[in-house]
Amino acid sequence: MTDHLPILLLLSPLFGALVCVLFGKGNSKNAWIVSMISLGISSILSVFLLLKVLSIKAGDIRYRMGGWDPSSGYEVGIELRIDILAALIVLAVTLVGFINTIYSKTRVPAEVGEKGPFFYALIQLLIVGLCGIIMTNDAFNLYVLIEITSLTSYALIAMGNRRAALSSFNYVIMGTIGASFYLLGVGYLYIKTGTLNIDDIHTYLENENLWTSQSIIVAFILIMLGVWTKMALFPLHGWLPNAYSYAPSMTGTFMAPLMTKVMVYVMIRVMLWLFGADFVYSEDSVWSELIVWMSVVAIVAGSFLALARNDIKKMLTYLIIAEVGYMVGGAWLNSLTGQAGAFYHILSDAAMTFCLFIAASIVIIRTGESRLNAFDGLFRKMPLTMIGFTIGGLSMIGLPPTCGFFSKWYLISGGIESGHWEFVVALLFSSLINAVIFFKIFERAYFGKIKGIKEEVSVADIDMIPAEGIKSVPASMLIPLFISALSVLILGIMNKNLFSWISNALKMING
Amino acid sequence: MDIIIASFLEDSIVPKFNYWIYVILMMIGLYAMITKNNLIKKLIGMAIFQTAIILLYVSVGVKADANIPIISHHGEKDHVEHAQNENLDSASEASSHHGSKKEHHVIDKNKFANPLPHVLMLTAIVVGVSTLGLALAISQKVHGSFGTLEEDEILDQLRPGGYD
Amino acid sequence: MIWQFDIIILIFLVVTAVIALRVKDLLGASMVFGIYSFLICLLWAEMGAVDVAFTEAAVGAGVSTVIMIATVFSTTRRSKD
Amino acid sequence: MKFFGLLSVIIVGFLLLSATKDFPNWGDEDSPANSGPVSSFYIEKTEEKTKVPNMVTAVLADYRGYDTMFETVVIFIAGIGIIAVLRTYGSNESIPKNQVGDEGAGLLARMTCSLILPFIQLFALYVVAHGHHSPGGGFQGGVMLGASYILLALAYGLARAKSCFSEKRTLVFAALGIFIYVGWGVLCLVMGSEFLNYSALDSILPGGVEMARSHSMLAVEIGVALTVTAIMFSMFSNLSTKGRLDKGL
Repeated sequence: MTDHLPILLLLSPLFGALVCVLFGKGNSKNAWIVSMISLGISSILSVFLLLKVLSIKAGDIRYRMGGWDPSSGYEVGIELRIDILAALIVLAVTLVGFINTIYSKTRVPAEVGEKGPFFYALIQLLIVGLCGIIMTNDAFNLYVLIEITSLTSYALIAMGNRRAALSSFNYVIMGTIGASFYLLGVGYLYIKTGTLNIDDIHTYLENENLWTSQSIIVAFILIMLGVWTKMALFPLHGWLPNAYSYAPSMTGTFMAPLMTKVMVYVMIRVMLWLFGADFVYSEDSVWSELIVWMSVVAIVAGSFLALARNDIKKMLTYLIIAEVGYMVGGAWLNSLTGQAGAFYHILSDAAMTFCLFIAASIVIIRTGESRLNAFDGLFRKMPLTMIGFTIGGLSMIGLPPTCGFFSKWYLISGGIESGHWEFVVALLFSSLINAVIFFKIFERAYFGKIKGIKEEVSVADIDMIPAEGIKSVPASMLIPLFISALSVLILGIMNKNLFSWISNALKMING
Repeated sequence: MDIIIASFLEDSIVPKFNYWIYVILMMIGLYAMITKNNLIKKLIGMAIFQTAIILLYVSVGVKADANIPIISHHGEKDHVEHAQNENLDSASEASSHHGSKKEHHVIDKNKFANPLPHVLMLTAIVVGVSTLGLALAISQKVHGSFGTLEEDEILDQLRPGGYD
Repeated sequence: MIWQFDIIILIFLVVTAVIALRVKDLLGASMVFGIYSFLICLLWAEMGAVDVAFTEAAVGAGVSTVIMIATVFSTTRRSKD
Repeated sequence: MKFFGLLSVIIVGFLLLSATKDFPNWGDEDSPANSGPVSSFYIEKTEEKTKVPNMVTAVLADYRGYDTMFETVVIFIAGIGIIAVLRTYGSNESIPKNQVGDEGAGLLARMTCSLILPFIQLFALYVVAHGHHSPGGGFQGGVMLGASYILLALAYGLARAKSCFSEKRTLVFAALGIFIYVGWGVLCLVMGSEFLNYSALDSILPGGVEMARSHSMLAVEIGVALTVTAIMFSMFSNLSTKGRLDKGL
């Protein structure tokens, strides 16, 4: 049965979603139990998958759907391919989904009411889509799965207030442009190679030596544009801040840590598996230089925009945009340390963004205030929440025991190795700005006075859920916060192991 | 002169004409998605954009003198034709055809259009209509809370209190 | 496969696409979009993609147009561009 | 914005056109896509391996069945997403009996509709069942079946159509369709081979490995058709009433 782990992992949330729709009956409680069970099973299976991948020396597990063997060397069916990198991200996705489900227990009845079962069904289908994206080895299947994640996230975001619906509409437009560019790129590759399997496309391009063909270069640009739109790299980031900050809180906490990171993983996969390191880092092309500079711009711009925001969630979303710049830059550094750092940063960024978003959501819900003055004096009133927030914030700044420090360390050493000093400077600069942002908040939280009433009511506030008052936070919110804070620390402590796994896997791909 | 124009048509426009039009349709759709003010118009642009991509894929699968990708099952005609062909070159290639006689007929891959792009585009059409339906639902929700489908009017409504 | 036919439909496609985006009445735009879908369905039948043509006729020209018109009826017909 | 949009569109257009030079001609038989091993395999081996003459159906439901499963899931997501976004559970859920006749079209439309509806539905079922031999299959048949209910709603009013196909029933059918599809794949798992490997079912289906594949494709297409029918109708009924499901167009 262990051969079928990858597909069982996907089927569990899929069946869970069907059960939620069929037997939910407007009752969020039943749907919550169902999704806890299905995502729990999925998380356990992904742990086993990781153990299995670590135990085999060959590098990756392949699983042929429908049992179709290749014909004259080319895959005719769809194939899954899981290596250590994929297994790690699958584990992160299912765990974040599971923990976020715990968090959503009290929030779903409060924010979406009778539509709770549909919410849980959509969340589980989103996890199916994300896990599928990570595991598939077929370029067109990847498109279908990208559309699954996009459609679920449009619906999940639009379940919020009226601003959420508007930002969801913008997300539909941008997301469709991104996915369509990806599809166009795959089409160009198909025209030139006649196959859709990622490994086969790479082999064909290698054999026919099509690297200088105009179509392949355009296909590469199109796929990159599509993936960048989906991950909100700086000039294409327009949809992200509003979508994530106006969405229902349990949607934001789920999507902010995962969506952009999975797309970064797709980018790394397209770079290294589909096109290959020789093409993307080739000496006579400008890709590497150009894109590292783009990521530098993204880091600096994201940090500045975050500094300028007064809204907690908006600020965090702009920090995500800066972090996307880190990962894209690291992946394009043309050094193994940089790639490994980018990959490590996917995991650590997922953990710390999750932690910060949960803490911020708790603060906003409890104080009814979405601006930074919500934090005034909170260390006295909500110490547990603030401890979680502090750990997340320290990791964002990059202080030693947390994972943020180690992933940044590898990124910086990758930058030094490959001589991209501008990237190193941008990283350090961004860390400085993060320190300014977070120490400003910590200062407010220590020394600020607690506000009595709000002085002005704006349009956005009318849409907000009324404050529930600063009182004891339910365990269903604190436990996820602590697990995520703990995972920030664990990922930091395990950095030696993680780094060696990641760099071994990357060495195998790079050949 | 007519001959020159005709030969120009046949040599450089006609062979790539589908690809030219696909690019034009894609540009129309993309332009509408980016610049149109009305939400429904944006969605029409999106649908045109998606059909342009489908046009690219389907054009890839066309073969000059191919049929639809369905093997005619009760095709007595095919069978007879095939038998005649076999008679014609039976002297030279009788042995090579021997193995395939057990089947109905030998399948010449140039006689059928490439089925793979068709399959992919069935999926893409379905994804397109799903996106369109969901986007229409979202635009109805926007209309329900703002009372208009024009983007600039919506932004005007948000400006006094919105801070971003 | 008949390139003359192909070219005629393609030119009509571009024309209908532009009209669908220029018409100020949203109901009219939806109808023209339905015509566009039918034309593209013809084009696919001509290119030998019968299954795609069938799906486009049912989904693109049928259901897409209907749900678009349903939206126009339950929101507004007016459009500024 | 207009200028920026135009600029980016022109840049993308030139990028795409620049690659067009490189393409094989339209209708070229020897282009990599048309003569490559993958497409040749589909054309030459499909009938031998699956006994299905329509290659598109075979590729859709068997070789790339995993894709099609997710395609059905996409439809399902669209359906429940529209309900999640738009549906309002208001008080005017049920309209009084005397108002039922008010909506819908006039007499002539109703008579025509009642005459052609049975044929549309029959043809839709034929399209689903005959997808192996002629153009068509689960999607096309499902959309037509859904469209027949949409026609019913247009002619006789949404209340009449809802009495045939209530909201609860649409959700059950939609979930059931995916359940059939995924369940069929799981059955293959249980029989000891890969997910969606229909050849594992030859011990419980008549006619050998090839016919097992062929029959399984039919089962899978029926699942697709159920989901598509239900979601198409649900999409229309929610969009035409702004999610109140009270009174149609």
